[in-house]
Amino acid sequence: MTSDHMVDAASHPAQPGIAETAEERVSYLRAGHTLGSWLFTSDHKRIAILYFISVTFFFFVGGAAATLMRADLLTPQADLLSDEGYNRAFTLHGVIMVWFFLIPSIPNTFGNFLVPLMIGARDLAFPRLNLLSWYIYMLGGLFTIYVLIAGGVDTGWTFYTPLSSMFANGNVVLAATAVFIVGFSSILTGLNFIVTIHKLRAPGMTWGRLPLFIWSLYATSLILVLATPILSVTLALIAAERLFGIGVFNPSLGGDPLLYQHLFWFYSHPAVYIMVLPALGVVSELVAAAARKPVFGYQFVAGSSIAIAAIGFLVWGHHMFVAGQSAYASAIFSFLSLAVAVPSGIKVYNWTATLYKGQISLDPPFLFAMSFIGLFVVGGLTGVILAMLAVDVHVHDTYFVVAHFHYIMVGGTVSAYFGALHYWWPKIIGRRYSLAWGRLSAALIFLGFNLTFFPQFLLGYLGMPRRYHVYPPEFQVLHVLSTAGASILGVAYLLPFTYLFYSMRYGKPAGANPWEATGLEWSIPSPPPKHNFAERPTVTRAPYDYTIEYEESDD
Amino acid sequence: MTERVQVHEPFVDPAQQHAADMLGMYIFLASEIMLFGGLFAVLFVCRLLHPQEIAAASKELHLWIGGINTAILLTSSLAVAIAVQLARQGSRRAVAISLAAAAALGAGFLILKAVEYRLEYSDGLLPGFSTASKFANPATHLFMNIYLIATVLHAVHLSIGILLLAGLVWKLLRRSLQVPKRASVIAVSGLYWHLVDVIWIFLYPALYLIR
Amino acid sequence: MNGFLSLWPDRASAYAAQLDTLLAGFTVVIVLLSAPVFILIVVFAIKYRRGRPANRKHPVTRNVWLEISWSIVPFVLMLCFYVWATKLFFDLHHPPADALEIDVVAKQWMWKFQHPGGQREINELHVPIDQPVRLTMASQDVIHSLYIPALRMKQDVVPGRYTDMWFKAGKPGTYLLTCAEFCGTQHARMGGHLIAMSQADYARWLEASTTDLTLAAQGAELFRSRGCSGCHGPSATVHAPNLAGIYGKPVPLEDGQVVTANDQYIRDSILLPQQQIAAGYPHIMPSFQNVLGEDDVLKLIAYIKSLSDTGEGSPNREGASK
Amino acid sequence: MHVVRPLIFVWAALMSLLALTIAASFALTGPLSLVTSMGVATVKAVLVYWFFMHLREEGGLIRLAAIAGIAWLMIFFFLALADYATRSSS
Repeated sequence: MTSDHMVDAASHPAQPGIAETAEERVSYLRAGHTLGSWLFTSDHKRIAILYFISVTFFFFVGGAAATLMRADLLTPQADLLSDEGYNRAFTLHGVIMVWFFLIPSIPNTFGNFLVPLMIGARDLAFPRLNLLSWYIYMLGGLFTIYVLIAGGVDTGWTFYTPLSSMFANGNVVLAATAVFIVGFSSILTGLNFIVTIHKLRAPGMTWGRLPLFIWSLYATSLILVLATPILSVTLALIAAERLFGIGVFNPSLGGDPLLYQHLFWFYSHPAVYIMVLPALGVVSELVAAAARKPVFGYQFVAGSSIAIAAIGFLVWGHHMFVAGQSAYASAIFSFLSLAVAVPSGIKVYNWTATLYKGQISLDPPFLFAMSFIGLFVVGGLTGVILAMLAVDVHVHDTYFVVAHFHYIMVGGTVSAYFGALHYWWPKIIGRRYSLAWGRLSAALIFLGFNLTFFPQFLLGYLGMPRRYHVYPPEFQVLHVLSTAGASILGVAYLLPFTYLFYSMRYGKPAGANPWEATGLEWSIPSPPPKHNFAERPTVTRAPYDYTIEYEESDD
Repeated sequence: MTERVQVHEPFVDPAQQHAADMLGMYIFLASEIMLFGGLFAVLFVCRLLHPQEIAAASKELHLWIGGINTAILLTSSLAVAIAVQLARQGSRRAVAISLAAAAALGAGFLILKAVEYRLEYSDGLLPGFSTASKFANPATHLFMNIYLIATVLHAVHLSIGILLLAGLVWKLLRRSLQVPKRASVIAVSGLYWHLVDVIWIFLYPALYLIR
Repeated sequence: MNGFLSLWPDRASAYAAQLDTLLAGFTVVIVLLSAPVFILIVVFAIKYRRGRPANRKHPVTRNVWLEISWSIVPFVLMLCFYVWATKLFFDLHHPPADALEIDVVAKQWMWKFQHPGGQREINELHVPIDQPVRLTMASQDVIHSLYIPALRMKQDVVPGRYTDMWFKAGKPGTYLLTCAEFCGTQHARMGGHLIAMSQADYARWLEASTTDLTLAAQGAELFRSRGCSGCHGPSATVHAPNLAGIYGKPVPLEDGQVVTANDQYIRDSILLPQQQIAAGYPHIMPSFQNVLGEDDVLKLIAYIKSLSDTGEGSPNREGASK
Repeated sequence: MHVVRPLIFVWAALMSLLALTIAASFALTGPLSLVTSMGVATVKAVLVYWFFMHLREEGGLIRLAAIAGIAWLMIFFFLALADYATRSSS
């Protein structure tokens, strides 16, 4: 394709958009504009865009299920959804949000886009494997959509046995297949990242100079590779149990239902860190750029990512304190769960210290980062409450838990996702968006989120079990507050997609480094050229090498 | 038919590419270990819950067929290891022969395994398939189910390995794979074969030798 | 309860008050730990706002001792609460010996309760106050979880085994009782009430809902009608263990292990008789898996318990001695 | 042949270990049997990894990747065992 040809095809001349820039003309976005050039690309940047589109789609599908649930919860009776309908709504909400949005969200979009750019590589180590991983993801996605159309599944995203293996009447096997398939996409992505980070760093890009986002993705990839296969085999056993009655999880055939929970949480607890570690990495990047200062205690922040990934494997039993697990095992798991709070705490305190004597900007990405820190602190500390044995006995499986993990995953990961989107959007697309609208949506998301989920802590302590759509009337006020918050949140999540989309044509060209940030990705044009770097970069400086103004001082 | 050492897009030199391929394969193998590890965990927990019944069921398995199969796989691994060494020296025909031998041994394993399933079927050991089951006890059924799942999953992996080796032999014979330039491809594929062997090394005692 | 808006759940026991104290104490600690973050972020964002003149001299970019101290100090603080919470948790797992024993059977989607006197109720549990109550719980189908928020307690009810839970209600009243583990279509409707009554009221309630037979006597009835007595009875010709006095005693097994004849062992012997066979007996006992429900098995256990004269278990069960 | 000979020694060792583990299965029962058979299997796996799978000639990173899977699996086994071994039967 010649670039002249692309100008004609890519934009309609009648629109008064800002004309295509020289950078755009040679960028990866214009390197081929047929559908095939996108669907068969092995360019990590284009695969990132493919993921971005598909992940966003599933975010809104999962969000639609949540909307139905929150609407149904307005009243203590079941007036919008039937029992079955509600059960299917929360199961699909969980399955889609966990495996089709949260797990791939930051790694597969921003990770794919940024890993090679940040370490100075041409692409990921195995570009075709990367594309294959997207196709596997889409195949799993198609299965999920089919499950949705075929009537859904009603086991909860946790697929607990023997409910899922013997009693549930939804499409359990199909749903398990969908998750099984998407697991391989995770494994391949993790593998690709690990090899890339080890083997394709530019000369001079030592481990001590890696951006913290890369450190966190590295930790995430370790979990992806080592935990996901356990989920795969567990889901295969569920399917075999349901289809052939093999009995592994069926007590009347000599099996043990708790064994399922051990296997499931051995994957699914580390999976929580798959969801939140990339977000922690994003926030480290954003905080440094916001303060124009090196991240306080780089080594501790980098090391804590690895520590979280490692300790995260040792704590799964805290999901089973009341499940009939031995009390001694529970005591061990409770202790280890407290230990995992230490590296998380290090990150939060270090970010706060980074802001000290910084040049703090309140542009949209940084607002998202700061709201992340606040929400993550609340989510993390309520997690410590849940790790306390006797307290968990009361609040386990209540709205307290629901609120806790939404603070981590929605308040945390989704805020970081939007933060990353607002931070790297000018790099990805090459255009600036409206900062005022960005600030507004950051504020709305923060407000809507807290209004939605803070009342749920109270509901949980009051004794409102999760997965209930019929509840005692004294809980209604808090539920109404929560639904009101959810409606704000819903609008606030849609908002960025409007002005970001608008900026694609009408935004001002961003320039190579609109935030004046450090990092290799900002050293190349926006949007990046197809080949990333004109020549292989050599790194000679520490990360976050912002010039600190020693002289500007009068008071 | 001169071929350059192929360096794929993101790599700058063949050494880097070889290192990345090796690392990638080892990481993939780690995930395979975790996949089978889940099954081993299930097996050990069931054994812990029902030690007597599972030992009794294990005694019914054909220990000697399993033993011969173990020997076959170990020998096939030797053939693959030799093939890698020969590939580094560049003897194309010898590499093809030893890889073909390994693949043939793998096929032999599968045939013997099929014979074994057939015997177990007629013994009434295979639950769900046999008409008259030999076992009254659910725990022994459970063990046979796990046995079936683990060995079938292993056989699937082995079949993939056989296809992989056969593909390499084909390419070697057609000279579309050159040694020693691309010996790395054979080394990396060999890793997968050895892992399938290692998994069997653990499956054999874990299934057949429970006493 | 039943107010327009409640912000703190009912407390039906002294344990609930203890737990609330623990939580309140811990909340104070986490507020102390997190307040600096919230306050400092806001203060820094204002004070060091970009473009605003401020003293930005000598910013630090690392301080290992500071970092170590803010890792260790919160952890040590939390450890104190860990010890406290774990102690409470272990108390929950050690029921007093004199507890009133009530059997619970969960099934999709109801709770069935069996009192030692043979009284049975569904979705309502009447208990006396100031007396420890121990629930032995079984599930007929999937995993359920008995949750009584006013007691701050829940325990999953797992098919294939018994789990238990004990409490001592301190305040008469009607409290919510729900299922907390998702168990299928009508999960949200699987609830009822815990009715804590004064001991005199409880005695009156037992009187009013009295049945002909105690739980153990109902078990004895089953023991005959299901043919157990044919083998295990005194006049049996078949070589089967005599069950009198066996409860709570060690049983040597075929494989040389010795197990205690507790509720779980007796249950498994009835439903999965081919496992854990007592030494010296032939493998002839059929499984009652598809014949007896969990509630029936609990009755049989009550009966077998009543045959034991060692005083093991609660005195309430003893009243049913044959 | 000099590169092949050590491989054949390794193969012979593997075969003897196979014979050993089969023999042990006739002599030992219970936990002792489990420990022995898994111990022998581990030795065999180490031989395969070290000689056949080139760990002998690879650097620390590859060796780390090779043991990662097993190490993580051990975490699962030990912590799950913490539950199963201490579960009270009632």
